[in-house]
Amino acid sequence: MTSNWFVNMAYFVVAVVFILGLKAMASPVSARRGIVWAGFAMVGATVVTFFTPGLHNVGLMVLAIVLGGGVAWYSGKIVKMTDMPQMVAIYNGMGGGAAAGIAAIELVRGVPHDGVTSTLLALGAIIGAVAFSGSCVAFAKLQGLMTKAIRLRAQNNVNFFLTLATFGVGLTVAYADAPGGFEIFLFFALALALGVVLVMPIGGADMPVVISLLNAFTGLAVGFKGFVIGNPALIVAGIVVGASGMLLTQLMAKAMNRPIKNIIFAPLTGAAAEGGEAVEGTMRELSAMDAAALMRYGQKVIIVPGYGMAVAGAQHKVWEMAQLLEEGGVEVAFAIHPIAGRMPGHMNVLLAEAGVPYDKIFDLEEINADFAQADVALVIGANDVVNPVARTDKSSPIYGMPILNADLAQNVIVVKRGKGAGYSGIENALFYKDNCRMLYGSAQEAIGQVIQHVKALEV
Amino acid sequence: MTSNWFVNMAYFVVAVVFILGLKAMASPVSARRGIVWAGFAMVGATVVTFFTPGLHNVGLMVLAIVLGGGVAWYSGKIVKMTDMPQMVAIYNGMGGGAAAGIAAIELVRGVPHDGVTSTLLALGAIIGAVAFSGSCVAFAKLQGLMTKAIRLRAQNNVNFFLTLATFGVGLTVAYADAPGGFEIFLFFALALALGVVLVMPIGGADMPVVISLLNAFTGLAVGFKGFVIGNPALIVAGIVVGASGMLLTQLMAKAMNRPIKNIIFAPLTGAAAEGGEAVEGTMRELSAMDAAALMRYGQKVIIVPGYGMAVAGAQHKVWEMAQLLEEGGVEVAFAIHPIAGRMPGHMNVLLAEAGVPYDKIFDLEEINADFAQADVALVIGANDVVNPVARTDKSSPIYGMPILNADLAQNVIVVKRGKGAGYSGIENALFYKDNCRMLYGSAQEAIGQVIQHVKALEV
Amino acid sequence: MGERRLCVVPDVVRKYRELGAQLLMQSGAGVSAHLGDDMFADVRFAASAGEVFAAADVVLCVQPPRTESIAAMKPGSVLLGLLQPWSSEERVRLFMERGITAFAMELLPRISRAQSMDILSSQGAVAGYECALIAADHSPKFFPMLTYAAGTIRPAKVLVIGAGVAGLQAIATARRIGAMVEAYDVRPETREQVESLGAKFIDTGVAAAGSGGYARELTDEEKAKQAERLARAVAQCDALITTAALPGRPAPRIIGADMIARMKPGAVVVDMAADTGGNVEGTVAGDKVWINDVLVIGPTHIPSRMPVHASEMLAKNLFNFISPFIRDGALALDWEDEVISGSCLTHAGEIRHPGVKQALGL
Amino acid sequence: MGERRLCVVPDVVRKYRELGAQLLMQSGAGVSAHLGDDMFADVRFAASAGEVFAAADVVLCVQPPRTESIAAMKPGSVLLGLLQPWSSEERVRLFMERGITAFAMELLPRISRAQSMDILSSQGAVAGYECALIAADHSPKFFPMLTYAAGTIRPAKVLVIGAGVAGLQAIATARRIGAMVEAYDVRPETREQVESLGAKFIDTGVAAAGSGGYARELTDEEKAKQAERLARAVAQCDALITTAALPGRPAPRIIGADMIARMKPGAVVVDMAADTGGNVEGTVAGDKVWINDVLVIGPTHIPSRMPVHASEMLAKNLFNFISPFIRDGALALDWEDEVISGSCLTHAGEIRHPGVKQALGL
Amino acid sequence: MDGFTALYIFMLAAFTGYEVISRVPVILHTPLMSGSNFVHGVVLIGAMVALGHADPEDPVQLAIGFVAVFLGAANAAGGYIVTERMLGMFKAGGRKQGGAQ
Amino acid sequence: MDGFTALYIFMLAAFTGYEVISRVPVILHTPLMSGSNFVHGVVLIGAMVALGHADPEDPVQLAIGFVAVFLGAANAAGGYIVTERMLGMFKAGGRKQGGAQ
Ligand SMILES: NC(=O)c1ccc[n+]([C@@H]2O[C@H](COP(=O)([O-])OP(=O)(O)OC[C@H]3O[C@@H](n4cnc5c(N)ncnc54)[C@H](OP(=O)(O)O)[C@@H]3O)[C@@H](O)[C@H]2O)c1
Ligand SMILES: NC(=O)c1ccc[n+]([C@@H]2O[C@H](COP(=O)([O-])OP(=O)(O)OC[C@H]3O[C@@H](n4cnc5c(N)ncnc54)[C@H](OP(=O)(O)O)[C@@H]3O)[C@@H](O)[C@H]2O)c1
Ligand SMILES: NC(=O)c1ccc[n+]([C@@H]2O[C@H](COP(=O)([O-])OP(=O)(O)OC[C@H]3O[C@@H](n4cnc5c(N)ncnc54)[C@H](O)[C@@H]3O)[C@@H](O)[C@H]2O)c1
Ligand SMILES: NC(=O)c1ccc[n+]([C@@H]2O[C@H](COP(=O)([O-])OP(=O)(O)OC[C@H]3O[C@@H](n4cnc5c(N)ncnc54)[C@H](O)[C@@H]3O)[C@@H](O)[C@H]2O)c1
Repeated sequence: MTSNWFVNMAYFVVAVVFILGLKAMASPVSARRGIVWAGFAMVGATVVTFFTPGLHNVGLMVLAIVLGGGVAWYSGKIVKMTDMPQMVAIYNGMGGGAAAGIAAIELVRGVPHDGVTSTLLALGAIIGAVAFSGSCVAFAKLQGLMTKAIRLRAQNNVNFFLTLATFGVGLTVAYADAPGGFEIFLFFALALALGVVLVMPIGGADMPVVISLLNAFTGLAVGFKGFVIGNPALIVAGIVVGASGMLLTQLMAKAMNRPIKNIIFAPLTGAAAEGGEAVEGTMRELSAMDAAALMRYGQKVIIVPGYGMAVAGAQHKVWEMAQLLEEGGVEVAFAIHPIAGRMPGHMNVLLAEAGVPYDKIFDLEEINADFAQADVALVIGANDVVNPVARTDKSSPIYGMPILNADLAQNVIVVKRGKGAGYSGIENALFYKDNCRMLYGSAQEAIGQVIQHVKALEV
Repeated sequence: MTSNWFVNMAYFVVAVVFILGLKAMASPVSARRGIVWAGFAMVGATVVTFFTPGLHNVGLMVLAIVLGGGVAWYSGKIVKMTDMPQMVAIYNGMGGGAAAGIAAIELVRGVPHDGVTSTLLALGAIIGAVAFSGSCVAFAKLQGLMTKAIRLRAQNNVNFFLTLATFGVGLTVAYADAPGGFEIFLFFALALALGVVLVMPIGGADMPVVISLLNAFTGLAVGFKGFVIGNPALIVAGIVVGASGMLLTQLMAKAMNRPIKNIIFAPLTGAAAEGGEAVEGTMRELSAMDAAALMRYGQKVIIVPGYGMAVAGAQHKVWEMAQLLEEGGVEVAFAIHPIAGRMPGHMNVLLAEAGVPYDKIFDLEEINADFAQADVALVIGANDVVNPVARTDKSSPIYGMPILNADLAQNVIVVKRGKGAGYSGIENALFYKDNCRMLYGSAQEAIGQVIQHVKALEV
Repeated sequence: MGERRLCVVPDVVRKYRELGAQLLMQSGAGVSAHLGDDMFADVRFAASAGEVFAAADVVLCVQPPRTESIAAMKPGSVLLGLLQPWSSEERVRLFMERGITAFAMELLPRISRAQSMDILSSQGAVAGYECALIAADHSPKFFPMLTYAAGTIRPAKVLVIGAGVAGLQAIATARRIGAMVEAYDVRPETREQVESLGAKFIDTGVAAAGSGGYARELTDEEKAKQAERLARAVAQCDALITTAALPGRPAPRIIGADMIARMKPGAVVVDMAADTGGNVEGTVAGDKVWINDVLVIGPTHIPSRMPVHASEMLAKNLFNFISPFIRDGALALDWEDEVISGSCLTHAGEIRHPGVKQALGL
Repeated sequence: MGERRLCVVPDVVRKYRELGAQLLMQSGAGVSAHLGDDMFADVRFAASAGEVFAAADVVLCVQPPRTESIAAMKPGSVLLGLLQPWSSEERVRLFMERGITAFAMELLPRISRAQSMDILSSQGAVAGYECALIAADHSPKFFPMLTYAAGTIRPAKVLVIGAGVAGLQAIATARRIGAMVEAYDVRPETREQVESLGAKFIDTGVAAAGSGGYARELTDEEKAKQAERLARAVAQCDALITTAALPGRPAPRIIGADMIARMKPGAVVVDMAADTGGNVEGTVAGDKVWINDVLVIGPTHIPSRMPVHASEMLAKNLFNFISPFIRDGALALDWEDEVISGSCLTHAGEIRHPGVKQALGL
Repeated sequence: MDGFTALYIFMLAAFTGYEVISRVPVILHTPLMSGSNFVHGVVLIGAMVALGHADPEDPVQLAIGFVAVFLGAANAAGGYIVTERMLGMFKAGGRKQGGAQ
Repeated sequence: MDGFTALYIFMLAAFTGYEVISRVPVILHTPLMSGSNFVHGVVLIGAMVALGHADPEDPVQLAIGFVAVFLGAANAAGGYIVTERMLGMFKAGGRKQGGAQ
C-alpha cells in the first residue's frame, strides 16, 4: 500500500464520487450528470496514480493506456445504438481481464501474502478470468458471430469438474510461495475455459441478464484485487459495483420475467429447451414499469380503449394516467373505433364519465394516419378493433372492417387480462407482432400500476 | 482491540443486523420487525461482550446493567404515549453520557493515543456530554419542568466562548500524556454547560427536531468512541445512526416547515421572538405527507367537499384518493352540506361525475353524528358550511344555520388555497381549533400530492 | 298544464303534527302530485278550498289564492306561500283590508340561514333541470358525442343565459347529458361558478351585480354590447336555455328576433322566463312556436312538471320557515327575526315591505 | 308525429357524387329533418315522389314505399332501406312481380364488417337515448341525487328491460342524467355489458340466447319465472324503459297489468316496442295513457324525434352498404358478398331470404 | 485501524445510514428517531469494555465506568421499550377489496 | 488492513451499492449496467500500480502488465463513451401545464 497521503486522499474522493455518480445514474433525471461525474473521478484517479511513489515502466504504461483507451473510445463512439449491449459486454470482459492480469503479475512476481489475501487473490483471478472469457462469448453471441446456444453433452459434469479444477489449481498457486510458470498458466487457462463453458449454453435473449451478472462479477474481482494490493478505492468501487450489479441483475431478470436461476441453470438441466432464444411470433409481456417508462419518455401516445376498459370500469384511471403523461409533456390522444365496446358510443359514455375533454377524442378517420408517428399505442381491453387480420385475411369474419392502425405505432402495449378473444372470437395478429408487448391484468389494476410508475419517473 | 475472533465475528453480525433493523424501521410495514431484530442484536452484543478476554469488574458491570436497564425499562413501560418524546430525549441523553463516560475513563486511565484518535476522543467526549446535558434540558422542557424558553443576555457571545473553551480544554486534555484530574473535570463541566446553554433558548414546539439532532450527535459520539477503543461495531452502528439521524432531523424539520437553521440559530440571533412556542389560536399547516398518513392510518375519514372543490375541479382526484384509502381498509364517507357549493346539488353533480357511488354520499342529517367517531374530517374547499360560528355567534350572518360538525372529528384537515373567506365572507373559527390543520394549495394539486403519499404508504 | 304542486307532503305533515299543529286540507288536492288523500295520516280533509280558507289560522299555499278565497279567510290569519307580491295591487290591498299577515316567500332575505326556506332556490333548481331535459328532448340532435359504426357525432352546443340557481342547474344537467355548455350572466361572480361546473363562460364585458344576490337592470349601452357578443354565441349553439330574471320586474329581453334568425335550422330555444315576459323575442308562454326553423319553447309552470319532488322541496321550505314559531300548536311570530320581518308582505292592515310598497305605489 | 328522417344528408350526397352517381330527390323531402333543398348541392329535385320512383335505378328509402310507388318503379331497379320484410306479404309479392331487387336492411347479417351499414343498430342507439330522455322528462321526480338546502333527494331508480343496442344506450343515458339503473335481458352475455355501463343486472335465472345476436322466444315456464323476479324490480322503480324485441315477430309481452298495478304512483313507463305490439300490457302506440297512477308512454317513430342525427346515421349506413358496388356511376352488385346476399329480400322475381320466405309462407 | 481505513468506514457507514432511511414517511419520523436512539445504545458494550478494563483499584475509574454502563444500559433498554411501544400502536390497516364503480 | 476491517468495508460497500440503486426504473437498467461497468474500470489504476511495480527486466511481467493496463484502460474508456451515449439519448421530457377538465 502506498503511503503517499495525497494519492490516498485523492483515491478517497474518487471513491465517494463514484458512489454519488452511481446514485445519480439510478434516476432518469440525474443519470447524465452521474456518468460525467464518474468520468471526471476516473480521469483524476488515473492522473493521480502516476504520483504513486516508486512507479516504474511509466512509458509502457502510457502507451497501454493510450492504445487501450483509444481503441475502446473509438469503437464505442462508432458503434450503432442497437449494438450497445455487446459493447458493454466486451468492455466489461476487459475489466475482468485486467483484474486477472493484476493477479497474474502478483503471482508471477511471487509477492508473499497472508491467508485471507491469498484466497482473495485466487478468487479475484478466477472471477476476473471468467468474466473476461464469458463476456467475450456473450459479445460473440450478441454480435451474431455465434448464433446457436451450444450445449455440451454432459454439460453439468463438465461445469462441475471444471469449476473444481479451477479453484483447486488456483488456491494451490496462490498459497504457493513461488508458483511455477506452468501452474499459473494452467490456472488461467482453466479459469478462462470455465467462463466459456458457463456462458455458451445460454440463449441470446437472456444475454443482457448474463452481462449484468458478469459485470457484477468483474466488480467483485476488482474489489478483491483492491484488498490484495491494498487500495481502498478499488475495494470500494469494486464492491459497490458488485453489490449494485447483483441487485441490478435481479431487477433485470424480474423485469424480463425470467428468474435468474432459470437463465443460469435451465441450460444446465436442459429443462427449458427453447433456451430463451426469442422465438418469432410469440406474445411477449412487459411490466407496468416498462409501460410507464415507454410512455413517459415518448412524445406521443395514442390510447385505444375497448370493451375491456368498460368491463374493468377503468376509465377514470386511464384518464388519470393520460393527464399525468400530459403533465410530463407527452402528447396523448384517444382513438375511438366506431364499433369499440358493445353499443354505439360505448366509449364516449365512459370517457365522458371520466371527464376526458372532447378535444382529445378522435375517431378512426381522424386519427388513423397518426399512429405511424406515435411512440406508443396503448390498447386497453380492445381486441377486434385493432386486429390487422381485418386488412389481410379474406377468410376472417372481420375482413374488410376498417381497423385502428395501432400496429403502425413504434410500440404497442396491450392491456388485457389473459388470452381472451374479442367479440368475434378470433386470434389477433397484432399481439404477435414484434413491436407489441402485453401488459396482463384487469385494466383497472394494470393502469393503476402504470400510474404509480409514471409518478415514480417524475422527480 | 480485542483479538478474540468469536467476539469480533459476533459484533460484525450485530452491526449488520442493526443496519437491517434500521432499514426495516423506515417502512411502516416492517417497522415492528425492525426494532425486534435490533433488540435481539443488542442482547447478543451485550452477552458476547462478557466473553471479551481480560474483562474485569464483571460484578459491578452486571449490577450497572441490571440497574440501568431495569430503571429505563420500567419507566419506558409506564410512561403515557403522549410523553414518549421526552423519554426518547432522556434515553438519548444517557447514551451520550455513556459515550462521555467512556472518554472520561480513557482520559483518567491515561491510555496513550495517536493524534487522530486523541482528536476523536475529545470530539466524542464533547459531543456525548453536550448530548447528555442538552437532552436533559429537552426532557425538562417537554415534561413541563421548564416552561419558558430562557435566553441569556448576550447568548451569542456566551455560546461562542463556551464552545471555544470546551474545545480548547478538551484537545489539551486529550493530547496530554497524563491529564490531571482537574483538567478532566473542567473539560466535562464545560461540555455539559455547553449542552445546557445551547438547548435552553429553544422553544418546546421545536423540541422534536432538537431531540433528533441530539440523537444524531450521540450516534456520532458513539461512532468516535468506537474508533478510540477500536470496536467496529460501535463505529458502524454509531455512524449509521449519526448519518441517518442527520437526515431524519432534516426531514422532520421540513415536515414541520421549520428550517433547521431557524430552530438552532433563530434563538441565537433573537430574530424569531415567538421562538416556536405554539401560540394558541393560530392556523397550523401540515404537509400532504402528514395528511396522507393521518388518513391512511385512521379508521374512518369523512370528506366534506365545498365550493372550492368545484372551482378546482378536483372531484376525480378526491374520489381516487378515497378509493385508495378504502383499499387500505379505511372507511370513507362523503358529507354533503345542503348548501355547499353555489347551487342546490352542486356537490352531487360533481361527485356523480367523478363516479362516487351514491351509497357513500350522506347529507347533513345522516352523517352529523358520525363526525365524533371520525379520525379525520377532510374539508376540501368548504368554508361556511363547517363554520362553528353558526352555532355560537348570534351576530354572525350564518348564525342558526346547521353546519357539518367537522370540528368534532379527532383531526380536521382543511384544504384551501390560502386565507380566502367563503361566500358569506366571515372568518372561520374551525381553522383556529387545536385539532385543525391547513393543507394549503389548490384542491386538485393538494389532493394529488396526498394521493402520492398515500400510495407511498402502501408497500 | 297548470299548477300541480302541493304545499305539504306526508313527511312534512308528520313534522307539523309533532309540533302540535292541526292540519286541514282540501280533499284531492295532492292528486296531481301523485299524493292521494290516503297517504296523509292525521289530516282532516275538507270538501272545498273555501272551507279550508275559512277555518285555518295559518294558510299554506303554493300560488296566491283567488280573491274569493282571500275574502273567506279569517281576519288576522296568516298566509304563507309564493304570493307574487309584485304582480297584483288588488290582492295586496285585499290582504291589508282583511288584516291578513301575508308572507310572500319571494321576499325572503337571501341570507345563509334562510336558504333552507328559499322556495325560489329550490324551485329554481327543479326548473333548471327540467329546462335542460326539455331542450334535450326537443333537439333534433344528440347532446353527447357519439362514435358509432359509420362515423362520429360531435357533441351539441348548449348555451345557457342567466347563471342563477336555475341556470346553473341547467348547465349541470346539460353537461351530464353530454353537451358542451357555454353560459352567460351579467353578474361577474358567476364566471367562477359556471366554470366550476365544467362549462365555458362567455365574457361580454358587461357586469351588473345588484344587491341581495340579484342582478340589476342594464343600461342601453350595456345591452347593445352584451347583445353583440351574445349574438355570435347564439348563432353557434344547438340549444339555447334562457333563465335570466330580475326580481319584481318583467324578465329582461335578451335574445332578439335578429339573433333567432341567425340560429341553425333545427336549433331549440327554451325560454324559462316565458311566464314573466320571456328573455326571447317571440316566445309564447305555455306554447311552442317555430320561428323560421328554430323551435322556441316557452314552458310555464315548470316545476309542476316534476310535482313529486317539487312539492317535497316546497313543503320543506315552508315548514322550515314557519316551524320555529309553532309552539304547542300555536303560532307565535317573532318580529325581531330578520327572516320573518323581511318576508312579510302585509301585517295588521299595513304593507310591510318597502320595496313592494314603492313598486305598487301604495 | 310521423317519419321525419331522410335517407341522404348533404355530406353523403357529396360522397355519392364522388362515386359518379347522379342524385334525384323529391323537393322538400328533407324539411322535416331541417334539411332544406338549398343545402344539397348537385342534386336534381323532382316535384313528386312518383317522379323519383319512376326515374331511379337505385331507390333509397327510409320506410317501405307505398304500393303506388312500388308500382311506379322501373323493373330491375334496386330498392334499399328499412323495408319491414316481415310485415307485408303483399309488398313482397309486388317486389317480386316488378322484378325489383329489394334490400331490406333489417336482414343485414350481424357481422363485424357490416356494422357500419347496420341501420337497426344506429337507429337503436337513437331510440335508446330518446327513450331515456322521455322517461326523465315525464317523471315527476328528479333522476339524479340532489342535496339542497332543506334535505336530500335520493336518485331515481330506472329499470331497463332489454339490453340490446337501444337498451344499453338507454341505460347509459339514464345513468348520465344521474339515475340508479337496473337492467334485464334474456341473453346472458348482456350481464357484463350492462355492468360495464355501471348499471346493475337483474338475474332471473332465465337465459335465452338466440342466433345472430338476437334473442329467441321464451317458453311459458321461463316467462313465469322471469315475470316473478321482474315484478319485484318493476314495483320498486320510478321509471321503466322496455326495449325487448324479437326479429320478425311481435315484441314479447313482458310487463303485465298486474306488474303495472304494483308500481309506485307517479311512475313512468316508456315502451319502446309500442310499434310492434309493446312489451307492456296496456301500451297504446303513439299515445300516453294513465294506468292507475302510472303513466305508460308508447312512443312511435322514436328516431324521428331526432331527425338530424338519425338521418345522418341512416344515410351513412345506406351509403356504406351500397357504395362498394358503385363504380363510375354504375351499380355492379357482387352476389358473392355475404352482406349483399344476406340482406337481399327479392331479386329477379324471387324471394331470396329463406327466413322471410318461410315466415310469409311464400 | 489506520486513518484512511477509518475514513472509508466512516464514509460508507454514513452513506448506508443515509440511504437506508431516505424514504421514510412522516408518520415514522418519531418511531425511527426512537429506534435509532436505541441502536446507539450499543455504546453499552463500549462502556462495558471500558469498565472491564478499568483499574479495579481506582474508585474514580470504577465510578465513571459504573455510571457509563448504567447510562448505556438505560439507553438501550429504555430505547427499546419506548420504540417497541410506539411501533406497537402502529398497525398497517388490512386491505379490503377496492372497486371503482 | 486486517480481515475484520476488510469485512466491515465489504459489508458497508455492499449495502451502499445495493441501496444506492434500489429504486432504479427499468428504462435505466441497461445504462446503469453500463455505468457500473465503467466504474469498475477503476481496475485501471490497480493495473497501473501492478505494471508500475513489475520488474522492468522481466518481459513476462511487463507483457502481462501491459495487457492488464490496456484492458483496464479499454474498460474505462469504452465504458464511459458507451454509457454517455446511452444516457445522451435519454432526456426527461419538458413539463407542460397539465389541467383536468
Ligand atoms: N359497438 C357496437 O355497437 C358493438 C355491438 C355489438 C358487438 N360489437 C363488437 O364488439 C367488438 C368490439 O371490439 P373491442 O376491441 O372494443 O372489444 P373486443 O374485441 O370484444 O375485445 C375486448 C378485449 O378486452 C379484454 N378484456 C375484457 N375484460 C377486461 C378487463 N377487465 N381488463 C382488461 N381487458 C379486458 C378481453 O381480453 P381478456 O379476456 O384477455 O382480458 C378482450 O380481448 C367488435 O368485434 C364489435 O363487432 C360492437
Ligand atoms: N348551495 C347553494 O345553493 C348556494 C347558493 C348561493 C350561495 N351559497 C353559499 O355558498 C356557501 C357554500 O359553502 P362552501 O363551504 O361550499 O363554500 P365557501 O364557504 O364559499 O368556501 C369555499 C372555500 O373554498 C376555497 N377554495 C376556492 N377555490 C379553491 C381551490 N381551487 N382549491 C381549494 N380551495 C379553494 C376558498 O378558500 P381559498 O380562497 O383560501 O382557497 C373558500 O374558503 C354558503 O355560504 C352558502 O350560503 C350556496
Ligand atoms: N345566500 C343565499 O342565501 C342565496 C340563496 C339563493 C340564491 N342566492 C344567490 O342569488 C343568485 C341569484 O339567484 P336566482 O337564481 O334566484 O336569480 P334570478 O332567478 O333572479 O335570476 C337568474 C339569473 O339571471 C341573471 N340575469 C339577470 N339579468 C340578466 C341579463 N340581462 N343577462 C344575463 N343574465 C341576467 C341574474 O344575474 C341571475 O343569475 C344565485 O346565483 C345565488 O348565488 C343566494
Ligand atoms: N356483431 C355485430 O355486428 C352486431 C351488430 C348489431 C348488434 N349486435 C348484437 O346484437 C344484439 C341484439 O341487437 P338489437 O339491440 O338490435 O336486438 P333487438 O332490438 O332485436 O332486441 C333488443 C333486446 O331485447 C332482448 N330481449 C328479447 N326478448 C326478451 C325478453 N323476453 N326479455 C328480456 N329481453 C328480451 C334481446 O335479448 C335484445 O338484447 C346487440 O346487443 C349486439 O350485441 C351485433
